[in-house]
Amino acid sequence: MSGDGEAVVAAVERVAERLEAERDHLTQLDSAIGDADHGGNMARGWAKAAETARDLDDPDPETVAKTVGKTLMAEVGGASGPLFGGSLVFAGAELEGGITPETAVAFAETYLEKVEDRGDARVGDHTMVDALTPAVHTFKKSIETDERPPLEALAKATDAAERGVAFTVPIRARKGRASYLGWRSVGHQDPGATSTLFILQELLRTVA
Amino acid sequence: MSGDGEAVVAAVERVAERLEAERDHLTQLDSAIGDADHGGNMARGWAKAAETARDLDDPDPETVAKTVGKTLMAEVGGASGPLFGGSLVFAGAELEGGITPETAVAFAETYLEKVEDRGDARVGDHTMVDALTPAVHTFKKSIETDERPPLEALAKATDAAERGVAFTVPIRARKGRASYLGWRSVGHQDPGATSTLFILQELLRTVA
Amino acid sequence: MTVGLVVVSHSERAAEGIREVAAEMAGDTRIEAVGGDGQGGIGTVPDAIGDTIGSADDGDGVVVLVDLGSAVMNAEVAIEMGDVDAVIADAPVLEGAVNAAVAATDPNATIETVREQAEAARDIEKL
Amino acid sequence: MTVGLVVVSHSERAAEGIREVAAEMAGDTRIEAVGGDGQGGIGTVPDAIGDTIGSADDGDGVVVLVDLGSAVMNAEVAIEMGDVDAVIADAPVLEGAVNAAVAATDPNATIETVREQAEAARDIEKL
Ligand SMILES: Nc1ncnc2c1ncn2[C@@H]1O[C@H](COP(=O)(O)OP(=O)(O)O)[C@@H](O)[C@H]1O
Ligand SMILES: Nc1ncnc2c1ncn2[C@@H]1O[C@H](COP(=O)(O)OP(=O)(O)O)[C@@H](O)[C@H]1O
Ligand SMILES: [Mg+2]
Ligand SMILES: [Mg+2]
Ligand SMILES: [Mg+2]
Ligand SMILES: [Mg+2]
Repeated sequence: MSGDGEAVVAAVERVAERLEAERDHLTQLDSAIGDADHGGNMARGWAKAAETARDLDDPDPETVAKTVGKTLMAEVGGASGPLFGGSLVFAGAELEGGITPETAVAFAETYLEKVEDRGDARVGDHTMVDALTPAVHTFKKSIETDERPPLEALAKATDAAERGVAFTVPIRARKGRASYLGWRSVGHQDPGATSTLFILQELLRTVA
Repeated sequence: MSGDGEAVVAAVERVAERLEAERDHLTQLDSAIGDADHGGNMARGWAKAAETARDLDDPDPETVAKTVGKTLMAEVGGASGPLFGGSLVFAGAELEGGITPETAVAFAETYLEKVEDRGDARVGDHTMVDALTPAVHTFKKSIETDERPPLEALAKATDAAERGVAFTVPIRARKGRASYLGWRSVGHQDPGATSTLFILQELLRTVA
Repeated sequence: MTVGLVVVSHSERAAEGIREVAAEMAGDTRIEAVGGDGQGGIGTVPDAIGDTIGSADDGDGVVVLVDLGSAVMNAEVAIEMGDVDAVIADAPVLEGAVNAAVAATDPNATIETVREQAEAARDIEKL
Repeated sequence: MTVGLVVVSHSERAAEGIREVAAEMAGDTRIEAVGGDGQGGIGTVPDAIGDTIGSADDGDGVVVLVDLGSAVMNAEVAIEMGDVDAVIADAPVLEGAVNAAVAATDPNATIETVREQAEAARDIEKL
C-alpha cells in the first residue's frame, strides 16, 4: 500500500515533467481558441503538485490524489484548476482502500462525473470530456466486462483518449472559452483534451 | 440546374455501388452490436433508390434528394430507414434553389438536426450522429468562416467524419440496438456511422 | 365515435397477437395491427403504418403503441406524412395496448386520456 | 451453457412474435414461446408453460417473461411444479424479452443478471 502511494508520487512527477515539456505546445493550442495559458497553467500546477507530493511522509494513494488535487486547485487557475484539481480531490476518495482494478474503475468514473458536473459539459462539447469519456468507458469495459489486466486496460484507455482528442478537431466548441469563438472553434484541437491525454500517457509509462 | 440534378443521380449510383461492395463489412459491424442487417438494409435501399432516381425525368437536386429519401424510407427498414430516408426528404427541401455553397450548408445542417430529432441521439451516443456532427460542423465552418471552395470543404468534412467513426469505437452506446449491450458496446465501431462515412466518400468522389 | 388504436411491432405476428390480447378488453374499440418489413421479415415500414393509422381512425384520432426504436421513428414519419390526429404512447407495447383498449371504451375518451392510460402501464407490477 | 428464456402470452401468436423480435438480439440464446389456451383461444396453461421452461433450460436456469395477471400465476404454478431453476421477471413482456435476450448473450450471465436487465426495460423511454 505504501508502495502504491510511492508509485503514485512517481507518476505525478512524470506528469509534471511531461507537461513542462509540452508547455509551449499546449499554450499554442490554447492560443488558437483560448487565452494562451493552458501550457503555463498545467506546467506550473503540476510542478507544484509534484513538489508537495514528494514531501508527503509515507503516503497512501488517496492522500497523494487529494493532495495533488488541492494543489492544482490552488495553483492552476483558469478552468483547468477546478476541473483537474477538484475532480481529483473528489475521486481520490475512491482510492481509500488502495489501488485495485475495482477502485481504479470507481476512481475513473467518479473523476469523469465530477468533470462533467463541474463544467456542465458532455461528450461532443469540445473539451477534456471528449478525451476522458472514451478513456473511462474503455477502461471500465476492459476491466469489468473483458477482465483484462489493469495495465492493458490503461493502454487501451490511452488509445481511446487519443481518438477523443482527434474528435475535438472537427467539432464546434460548446463549453469553455473556445465556445465564444462559435464556428471558428472548428478545426482546432482542444488543449484540455490534449493535456488529459498526456497525463494518461505518463500514468501508463509509470505502471508499464 | 438540370445538370446538377444529373450529378446528384450519378452520386446516388456511386453510393449504391459502394454500399453493395461494403454489404458484408457493414453487416459484420452490425452483427457485433446489433442484428446483423445494416449491410443488407443499406445495399438494398440504395440500389432501389438509384433505380428510382435514374427513372426521373430531367430531375432537379431537390427532387432527387426527396425521391431517394422516400425510397429509403420504404425500402430500408430498421432504424436506418427513417434516419437516412426521412432526414433526406426533409433536408431535400433546402435544395429548392439548386445546389450552391449556401444551400449545401443548409441541407447538411437540416439533415443533421433531423437525424438528431428523429433518433433522439446526440454526439457521443455511438450512432451515425458521431460521424455526421464533425462532418457538418467542418463543412459549415469551411464554407462560411474559411470561405473555402465546396470541394475542399467536402473533403475536409469527409476527413472529419472519419474521426467520428473512430470515436464511436471506444465509447458506450446510448441509442439504437447497440445500447442494449451496455458496456459490451464499447470497443465496437458503429455501423451507421461507418455507412455515413462511405456515403460522404462517394459524394466526394462524384464531385472531385 | 371512439379513439382508435394501432399496434406496431417489428414482428407481424407479435403485432397481431398483441391486438388479440388487447381486443379482449376493447369492447367496440377499433384496434389495428401492423408489423414486419412487408416481406415476411422483421422490421417496420412507414407507409404500412400510415395506412393502418388511416383505417383505425374514426374521426376521434388514434393512439399508436410501438415496440422498439425504429418502430418509433417509422411511426413518427407515418404520422407526420398522414393527416390523422395520432399520437404515440411512450409505453410498453403489449401492456400499453391493453390499458389503452380499456381506456378507449370510456365514452369520454380522447387520444390524450387513452395515451395517458397506456403510459401508466409502465408502472404495472406483475409480481 | 446459457440462461434460457421463455415468453408467455395469452396469445400464442403474440408469444411467438415476441420471440421473433427478441431472437434478433439473442445470438445462441435459447428462447421459447408459449401461449394460448391450448385450443386456439386466448389464455395460458401451466402444463404447457412448464414443458416450455423444461425445453428452454440448458442447466443454467430460465428467465420467464409474462404478459398479464393470469399468465403470471400460471407461470408461478409451472415453476413450483417443475424442477428447473426459473424466475419470473417483473417486466413488460416484449421489451423485457429483448433486454433479457441481450443480457443472456453475456458469457457471465446468470438468471439474476438476466432478470435484472429484463426488469430494467420498465424504464425504457421510447420517445
Ligand atoms: N466547462 C468546461 N467543461 C469541461 N472542460 C472545460 C470547460 N471549460 C474549459 N474546459 C477545458 O479547459 C481547457 C482550458 O483550460 P485553461 O486554458 O487552463 O483554462 P481557461 O480556459 O480558463 O484559460 C479547455 O481546453 C477545455 O478542455
Ligand atoms: N436512435 C438513433 N439515433 C441515431 N442513429 C441511430 C439510432 N438508432 C440506430 N441508429 C443508427 O442506425 C444504425 C443501425 O442501422 P440498422 O442496422 O440498419 O437498423 P436496426 O438497428 O434497426 O437494425 C446504428 O449503427 C446507428 O448508427
Ligand atoms: Mg486558457
Ligand atoms: Mg485562462
Ligand atoms: Mg441492424
Ligand atoms: Mg434491423
